[in-house]
Amino acid sequence: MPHIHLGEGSFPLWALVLWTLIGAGLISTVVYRIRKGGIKTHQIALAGVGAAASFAVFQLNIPVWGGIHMNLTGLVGIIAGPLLGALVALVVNIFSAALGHGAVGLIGANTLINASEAIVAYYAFKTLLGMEWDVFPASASAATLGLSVGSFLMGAIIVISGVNGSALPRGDLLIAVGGLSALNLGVAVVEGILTGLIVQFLASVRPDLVGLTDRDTRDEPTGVTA
Amino acid sequence: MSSDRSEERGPLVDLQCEAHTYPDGTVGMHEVDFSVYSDEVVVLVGGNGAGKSTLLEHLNATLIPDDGELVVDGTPITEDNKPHARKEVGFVFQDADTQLVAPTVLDDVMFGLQNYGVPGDEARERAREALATVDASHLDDRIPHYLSGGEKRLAGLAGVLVLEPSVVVLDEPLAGLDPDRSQLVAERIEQIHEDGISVVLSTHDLEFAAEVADRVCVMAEGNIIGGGTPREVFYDDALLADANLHPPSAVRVARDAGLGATAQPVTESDLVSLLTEAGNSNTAPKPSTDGHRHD
Amino acid sequence: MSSDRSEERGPLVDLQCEAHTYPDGTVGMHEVDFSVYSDEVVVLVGGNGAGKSTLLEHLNATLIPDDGELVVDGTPITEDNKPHARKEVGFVFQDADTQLVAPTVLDDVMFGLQNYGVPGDEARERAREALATVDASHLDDRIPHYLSGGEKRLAGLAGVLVLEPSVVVLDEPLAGLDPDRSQLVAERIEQIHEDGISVVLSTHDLEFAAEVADRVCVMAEGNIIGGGTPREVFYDDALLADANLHPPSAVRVARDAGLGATAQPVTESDLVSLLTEAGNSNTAPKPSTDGHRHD
Amino acid sequence: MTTLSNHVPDPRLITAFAERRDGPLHRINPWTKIGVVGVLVLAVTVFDRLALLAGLYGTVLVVYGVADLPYRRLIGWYTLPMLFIVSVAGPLAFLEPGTPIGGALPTPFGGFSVTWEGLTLFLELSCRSLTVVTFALTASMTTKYTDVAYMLGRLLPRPIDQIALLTYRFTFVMLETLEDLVKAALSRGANFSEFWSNKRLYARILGMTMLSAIEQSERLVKSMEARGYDGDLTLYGDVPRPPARELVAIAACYTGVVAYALVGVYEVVPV
Ligand SMILES: Nc1ncnc2c1ncn2[C@@H]1O[C@H](COP(=O)(O)OP(=O)(O)OP(=O)(O)O)[C@@H](O)[C@H]1O
Ligand SMILES: Nc1ncnc2c1ncn2[C@@H]1O[C@H](COP(=O)(O)OP(=O)(O)OP(=O)(O)O)[C@@H](O)[C@H]1O
Ligand SMILES: [Mg+2]
Ligand SMILES: [Mg+2]
Repeated sequence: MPHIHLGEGSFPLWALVLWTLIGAGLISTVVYRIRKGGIKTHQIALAGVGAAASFAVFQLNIPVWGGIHMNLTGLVGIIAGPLLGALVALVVNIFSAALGHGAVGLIGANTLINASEAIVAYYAFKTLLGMEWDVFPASASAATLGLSVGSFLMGAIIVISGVNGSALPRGDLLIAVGGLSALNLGVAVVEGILTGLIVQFLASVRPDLVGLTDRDTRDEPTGVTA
Repeated sequence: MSSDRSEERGPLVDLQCEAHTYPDGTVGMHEVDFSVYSDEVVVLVGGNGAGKSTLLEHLNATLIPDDGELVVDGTPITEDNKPHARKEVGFVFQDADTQLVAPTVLDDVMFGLQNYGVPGDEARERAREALATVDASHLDDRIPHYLSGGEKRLAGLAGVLVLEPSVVVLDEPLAGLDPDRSQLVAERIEQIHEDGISVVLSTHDLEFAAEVADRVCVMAEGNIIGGGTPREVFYDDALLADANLHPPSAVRVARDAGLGATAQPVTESDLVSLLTEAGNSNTAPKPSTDGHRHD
Repeated sequence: MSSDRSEERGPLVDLQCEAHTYPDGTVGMHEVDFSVYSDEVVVLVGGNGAGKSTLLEHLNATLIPDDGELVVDGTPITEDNKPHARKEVGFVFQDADTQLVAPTVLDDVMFGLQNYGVPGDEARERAREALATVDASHLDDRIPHYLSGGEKRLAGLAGVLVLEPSVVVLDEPLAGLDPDRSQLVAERIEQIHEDGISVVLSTHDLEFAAEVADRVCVMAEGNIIGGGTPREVFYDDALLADANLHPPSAVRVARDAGLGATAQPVTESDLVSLLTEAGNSNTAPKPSTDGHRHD
Repeated sequence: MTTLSNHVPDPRLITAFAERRDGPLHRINPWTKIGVVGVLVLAVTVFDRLALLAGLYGTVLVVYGVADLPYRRLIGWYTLPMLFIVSVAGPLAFLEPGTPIGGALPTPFGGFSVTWEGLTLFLELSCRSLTVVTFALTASMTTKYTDVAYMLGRLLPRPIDQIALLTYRFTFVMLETLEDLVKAALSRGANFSEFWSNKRLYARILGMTMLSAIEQSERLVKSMEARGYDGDLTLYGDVPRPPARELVAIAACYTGVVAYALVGVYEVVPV
């Protein structure tokens, strides 16, 4: 089961408009905060190349349950911070949509989901590190938590929107979506463990990287939350 | 070169390739027949984009020809026995950074052994030995990422030698190295060869090619356009011109100074001995150099 | 070298650096005084990790000394006028891939101009001219991804030349290039120099250093341990040994063949003319000279 | 490369189609293609009849063929979008109220069966999704690299445009890094076919990819700042406005879809 993005045309028009507006609102807030803080060249470069890496990683087939693909959104959040993480989520979704993965009309909704993953993973990681957790459990839990929030949010978005053309009552829709969310949670655990191992690896070869993240976001004490 | 032995046994690696087309449609290599015999050093030379890396990556089935066959030690390689090719043909990639993936150098050298199921203690033992053969024992607990370019390349080499391949392939082993480190790597390559392992490498450094090669293959535009001993190749003007190459320094000097007619030096030491012999055979104490009498 | 003019005007770039410490605590460079005068080619040589890149990156304030000063064309560089250093001192980095950021080569050459607010049409005009000076006009609408290593480097060079710097800094300009492309880049460098721009570069190719340098600086362990003309440096055994370097081929040949006593050739053509002169001054029959295709 | 998936389109292949071929779609203005994507998104969202959606999908498939693109690849690339449909519409096909197809499957929770309505829903959702997926790929595979870059620069606000432009440029570099890492590990006998026993290997490969991205970005900053960059990469190049007939065609499409929606679906305008 790959990491699932919402598919094109699955929601009614009003929902498409709603999620696009909310997504745009989130991105505007992020852009506003970034512009106010004065974005530095190194942040642009990190986000740009980081998004490229995230997009490239998506090409790798991970042989679990017949093959899954991941963007490592949680990892991107942990490395790039919440603000850049949200922008990376948007950019990756734009390119994914252009290659037929995800949906053009639902870039807003999909970005909302991925940005929340990055943001939650970032703050969870900081918090757990602050509680003296080791790198592996902290990053694995943080990423799993972030991705779980993402899959929960995705379920919520589907239930709120209702499926285009379906006469099923919302209550019953919840059951159908439950299955999807469960699958996504499974992927979240795999990706969480993988993220933990990656962060552990990065910490072993470039221990400064976690500190580097600190530097990037120190002037942003209060986070943007989805 | 123990050519009798190699003829007897047939080639260690034999590649018959119709063409190789990359996924985006670029033809990286055209029709190529390439064999490696036991106990030889083969050097591929050619311009950027000539197809050297493409050819080398076929030798251990990293790339698969569009149509053709790879035979390693008598066994044709199919989808199922790629591991055989991977084991017999060790590959040191050009980019040392993408080669080292473990947290320490020792771990990295053990990586291949673990993949082949060698138990931990034995693997550690063999990894230490391999590091020693490339004079890199002191690096064992270093983080690969922080090594210098030359050190990374030695670690990469150890990681391949430890698998005891019969052929070692190196893609531009001297790239980015300073002269001292280049020499160290070059010496290790000579030594691998002395240990009876065949070596195939690509390089832009024709002086180095002249120094180490038993056989030079010249590539251009995805084809092997010629080959032979360094002397044959580096004195073949038409061939070099076709490949946009210039002869190595010693050849040019010998040529331009009008020395090369019969002696045909290809390495610096050839040139030096040509000059000194000329000097000695002469009565003149100074650099008189009618060295063409030397054979 | 018009040293009178340069003395009159003072150095174009003058770096006084106590030390440079990287964020992780590695000291990349110790106390260094380094100046570039107008109309000269300075070549930095030294082993891997000797500090060449670190020094070069100080020259346009990419790196800032822990304690010290950079003066460019008489103006001390502070946090506020870094753009002055960036404009006067063009930098071509070793990694050609990170040098090209825009979608096409022409866009990329215009990138710097656009950053300095040159309007579109003028920028396009000047970019085309800059591409022409490096013989790369045909590349203008190509995508960086499809360029070869040599082409990338020429494009990077054009992107720097278009800003009309008074000094161009190149970090290992020949890395990864085949002999033909190396020669093309080397010729472009000579030409930039002829156009009156000073050039500072680092290289591991001492033959190339001997060929292009007016002045060679030898680095080791973060210090400049010596310098002078190529002839002074490459015949200074103690200095080269300290830097773990070997003299260039021509020097070694001349030495080993006992020729270097008085003439001291440093480039291949020096060696050739030494040999031919020697040959001519001799009465011995002149060897066949089929090889005057020296490049 | 076997480990890189053939379910995800390789950007290098997509770009190669755009750069090296010259079909009829290559000659259509890129803005027009974006316009078509927009109208298709709108259409698949508001159209409410299977026949209509299937017709739309069929048309897009024909356009894909006319553009001289390979159908064979498309099947592999459909895997991921179909997964969403299967995982959402799959259960709905059973749950959707309506007439059961064939007999019900008795389960402890009661009778269980696919309904006609459920099946229709499944097919509708498939057509909706695949219509846009197919056309997005068509557009990507027929629009030149530089045009895509200029449009990104035009459409996105600062600093997102900067990030997107760098992402576009460096995706190719990062893919090669990832591929090199996989190659090097494979040649030392690594086994990528099972995840759990090789999870550390995966972590290292992905970690090195990320690390290489971070270090690449550090070098990138240096090289951009050396040429005066201060966070503002404006491209001079531009994609021209579409020719009049393409504008008319697009306007007609939008009008048609909106009219159908107002009349046929939402019944805002009584017939
Ligand atoms: N992954 C790839 N995708 C598409 N084309 C490729 C790829 N790798 C190489 N090529 C192309 O194949 C041809 C041969 O490239 P190859 O790397 O084998 O040359 P090379 O002789 O090793 O050059 P160099 O000296 O620069 O390393 C070139 O035209 C190159 O652009
Ligand atoms: N970004 C960095 N962070 C920490 N240390 C660094 C960094 N860059 C270089 N160094 C260290 O600084 C020293 C000088 O490195 P530098 O890159 O200047 O050497 P170099 O002479 O250019 O070597 P090479 O010939 O390999 O390019 C080395 O010890 C190196 O490990
Ligand atoms: Mg190569
Ligand atoms: Mg350097």
